[in-house]
Amino acid sequence: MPKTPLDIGLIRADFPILNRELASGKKLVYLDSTATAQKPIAVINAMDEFYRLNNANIHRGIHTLAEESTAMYEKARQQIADFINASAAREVIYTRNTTESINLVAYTWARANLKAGDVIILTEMEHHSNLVPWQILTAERGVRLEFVPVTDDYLFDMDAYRELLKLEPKLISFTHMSNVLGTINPAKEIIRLAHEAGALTLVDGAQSVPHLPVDVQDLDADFMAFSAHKMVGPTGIGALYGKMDLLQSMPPFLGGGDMIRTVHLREFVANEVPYKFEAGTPAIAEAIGFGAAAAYLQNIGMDAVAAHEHEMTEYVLERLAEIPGIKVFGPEAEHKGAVASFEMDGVHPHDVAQILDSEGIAVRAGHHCAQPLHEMCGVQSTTRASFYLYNTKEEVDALVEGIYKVKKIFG
Amino acid sequence: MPKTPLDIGLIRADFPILNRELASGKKLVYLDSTATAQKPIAVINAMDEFYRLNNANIHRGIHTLAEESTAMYEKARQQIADFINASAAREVIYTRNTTESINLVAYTWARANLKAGDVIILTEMEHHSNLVPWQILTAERGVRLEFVPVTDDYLFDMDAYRELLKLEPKLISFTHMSNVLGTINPAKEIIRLAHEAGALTLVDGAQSVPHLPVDVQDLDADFMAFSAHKMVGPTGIGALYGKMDLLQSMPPFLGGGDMIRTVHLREFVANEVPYKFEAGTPAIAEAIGFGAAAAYLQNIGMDAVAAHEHEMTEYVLERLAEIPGIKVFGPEAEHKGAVASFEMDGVHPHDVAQILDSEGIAVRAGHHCAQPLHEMCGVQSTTRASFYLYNTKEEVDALVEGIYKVKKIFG
Amino acid sequence: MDDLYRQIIIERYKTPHYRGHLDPHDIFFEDDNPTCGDHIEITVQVEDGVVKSAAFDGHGCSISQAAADLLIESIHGKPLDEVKALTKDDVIELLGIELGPVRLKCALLSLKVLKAGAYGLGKEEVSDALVE
Amino acid sequence: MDDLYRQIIIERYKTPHYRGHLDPHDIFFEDDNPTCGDHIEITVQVEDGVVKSAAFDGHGCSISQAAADLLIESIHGKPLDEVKALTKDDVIELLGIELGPVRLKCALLSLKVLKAGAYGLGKEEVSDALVE
Ligand SMILES: Cc1ncc(COP(=O)(O)O)c(C=O)c1O
Ligand SMILES: Cc1ncc(COP(=O)(O)O)c(C=O)c1O
Repeated sequence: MPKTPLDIGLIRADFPILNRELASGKKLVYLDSTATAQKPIAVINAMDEFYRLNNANIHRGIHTLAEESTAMYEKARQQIADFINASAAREVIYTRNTTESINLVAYTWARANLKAGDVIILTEMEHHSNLVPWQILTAERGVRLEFVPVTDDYLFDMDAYRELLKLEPKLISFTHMSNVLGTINPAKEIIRLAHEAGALTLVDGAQSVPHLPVDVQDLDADFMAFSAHKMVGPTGIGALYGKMDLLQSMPPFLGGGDMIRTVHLREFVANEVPYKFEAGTPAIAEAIGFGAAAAYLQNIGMDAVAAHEHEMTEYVLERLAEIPGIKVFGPEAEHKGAVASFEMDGVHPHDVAQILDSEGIAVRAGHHCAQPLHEMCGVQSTTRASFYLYNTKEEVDALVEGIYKVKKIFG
Repeated sequence: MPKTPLDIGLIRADFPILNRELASGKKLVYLDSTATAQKPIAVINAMDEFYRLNNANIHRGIHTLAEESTAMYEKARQQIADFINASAAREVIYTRNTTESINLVAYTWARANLKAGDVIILTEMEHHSNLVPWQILTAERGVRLEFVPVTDDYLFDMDAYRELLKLEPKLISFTHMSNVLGTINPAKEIIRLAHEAGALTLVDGAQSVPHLPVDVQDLDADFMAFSAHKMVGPTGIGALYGKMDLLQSMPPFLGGGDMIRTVHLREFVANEVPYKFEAGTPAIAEAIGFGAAAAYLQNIGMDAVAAHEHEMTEYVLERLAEIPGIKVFGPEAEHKGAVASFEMDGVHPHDVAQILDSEGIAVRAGHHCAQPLHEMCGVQSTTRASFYLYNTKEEVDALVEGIYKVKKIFG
Repeated sequence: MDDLYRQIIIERYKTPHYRGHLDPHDIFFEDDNPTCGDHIEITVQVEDGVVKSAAFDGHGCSISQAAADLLIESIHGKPLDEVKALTKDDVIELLGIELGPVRLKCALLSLKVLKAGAYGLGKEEVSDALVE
Repeated sequence: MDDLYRQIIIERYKTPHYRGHLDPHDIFFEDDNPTCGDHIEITVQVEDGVVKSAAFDGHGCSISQAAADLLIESIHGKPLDEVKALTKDDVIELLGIELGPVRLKCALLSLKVLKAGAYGLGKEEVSDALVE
């Protein structure tokens, strides 16, 4: 990875919330970007200005505001497509979040193409969003789920995967980067092998798209799901990338306005991709904010973001290793995003998080929507500190000091 | 209706976009609120401030920002519940929009409870959002759709409805107020008769909740769907109201984070209502904006809003009646919301809208997502001017002048 | 106002020169504009790879109908390969006005229908990519 | 810091007084906190409508476990009707600290389980309404 140093001072100035003083009088140390990222002024203002100047419903209007809103909404789609290097903007479907993107594939492609006994391969490190939709499908259709195990060093078990591919699976749906372990999975290789075995692939990019340079064409991913809110964009919007021919072959999902070409009382003809999958008034302001977020990150450069986060990962692992009674779950820094989920002897993660909070440090405690992975790790929950382009080494130091305070209280 | 006069000057000052000057040098005359409403500063700022001060993911975090965000998200749910007089906040499920709300019922309640041959009653004045989900269901399950006709004076045909009820329908899904005709349907009576016949009811409140006082308990509605963006709230969020016992009995819809109680690799247990239906990171900022919108309208008073719009309706019908060659579709003002959809001899609605736009007047042209209703009216499309709490009689006058200009150009 | 509605647009809208339905024909295609329900169908007679005659039918606004009329006029005598290569800009030039994205869809509906027919596409394959 | 972690919370977390599983029992219920996976089960022995003995088991943070321990302690010798009438405020008083909405869920998990058991509810009927 190239070491293009980010000017963190300049970047932090873009994020108003980082100046927040908490009731405790402490300054916010935000180490919870894996749950949701903070937003730069450019994103906040894009939406604010839209509501103050342009707001109208899209596609169906020809007055000035409607034309402007439509153009802004579609320009954002292009910005997002460029960000992941999709070959066309229309391969990007707006959804609410990663979760809806995955469900969309489960409700449309999977229900149209899979039958009882067909195999879907997931992994043991999936987020609930990439488990439950397939469990619902299994209960309904008798599809069979198989899971790629996690190795002892917290990596995707490539050998086991090769074995599972012999089952002639129809779909491999896997996370590109674990939100608990930080494990970065070798997506390109996983996809290559899946295609060799005749399977399609869905990449859960919720963590990878915000934190790594992601190129869907280079990966050759069939589907990629991600959320704006984790990549400095607004809540309420996400995307499903899909290859054009696949999207065209899929039945629609939700029915309603905008996803139709013509409607009669008893029948309709679906609209073209991507509108076919965007029923009703979409998240217009949010799409514009999403586009602004993609442009913001692209302008900084995802290589630089990833390089900065890699440095943070190395540093936090080093510092946490100094503390007795702390166990970090996840692979070596080499294969890991900037996420440190850990267990602390004798103290429940909630209590760790609460005491850290009293020091102004925001971390997450719980199962992080990955209960099966926690089961596998032999814990109920963990404390997770996660880092993004705006975090500094001083914040890691604050975390470490906070952990010592936890030790004192529960000592 | 009580004539509580609104102070329109004060209200207009709340909506920054109303000061917009267009490229033509004309001031904006926004007559397209039925498509989407403009937003007051209170709503814009609620979201803006959330991103600048509080932004965090909800429910799963215990740091200060997460606690604040969760509290704000849930407070908004209470504000929305209060606005429609739901008996508890948890009867309000956040969705993307009216369209998703209706699809949610179609994908969960309907698929769990209906079988081939079961009858669903809709009306001929439905928006595509209340047609297509049931058409998809019909194609999949062989459910039977029946349609309450529209009378010659553009009203819900109560006699035909009574006849259709003899088919022992399972569900009546109908619009409370037509987005084309403006017809306000007698929802309370429709629901009473449905319940007598043993059917449940889904009210499409997309137009009624923003424009009329709506009390779900008084109506005894089983489900009610509506969108924030049409009631001065943000895009990207809407709601499904449902009676608690119904919501509890329904299977979940989308699978993922937050909608679960526990997850194992091969099975999950669903969370309680309303979370069961809110998979993944929700539209958090948007929920807060939605709550602010409900509070804004409640503070002004929906009786006063409705009274003002009624005056506007009477005035616009009177003024349009003066113009030769204009035909307005819809009932008398008594039964009509502030929507005027019209046809103009020899000029296509697109051309009407475009020329009005050059005068700064924003109206909508098309089928307004109600193709079957337009077919019934014998037209492809109409021009629609619609009004909200911030519109004035002077704006109606501007519309009339604009129409004379259209006549001159296409004369 | 002039830039919005050049006289030729209103004239062609009111009295189009190429409205009709050719029978027999070598090419037929029809489609709707989902945002407004406008409809265009096109019939073309081809001889030796060259457009011998063409016509359109349908309904819609002045822009969609005038664009169709002018477009049909412009392809008479053109090799089919050239018809396939027509772009958005050609239609904009024919109309001679500037258009926003929604109005542009009105203007381009006839080109979309024409090119889908010329390429022999199925209904499912038609997309805005044809006219970008 | 004092308001956050009163000494009694940490003590009861480390050495609870009422951890266990009563057999036989008249009431049994268990539930999870979906936001963190905390788990509480409660067993109660009732005699003449009065709680004779009670115990809890499970795992979770200091707040959830201390709240369970203090709650169980408080119901010994109480008529079942009074147990059914316990509210959020009773638990907050037992803990003696202020809690935000997410932490409150930890604190109230044991009350929710206890009341669901006392009312004899099914799993599907349990909701936060019990502890509001
Ligand atoms: C009557 C009616 N129903 C449903 C809808 C769909 O609303 P949304 O696009 O917000 O889902 C609309 C909005 O156009 C409407 O007017
Ligand atoms: C790996 C992974 N997948 C899916 C999701 C779900 O994202 P969302 O809640 O935005 O739908 C997350 C977010 O927590 C995640 O980290």
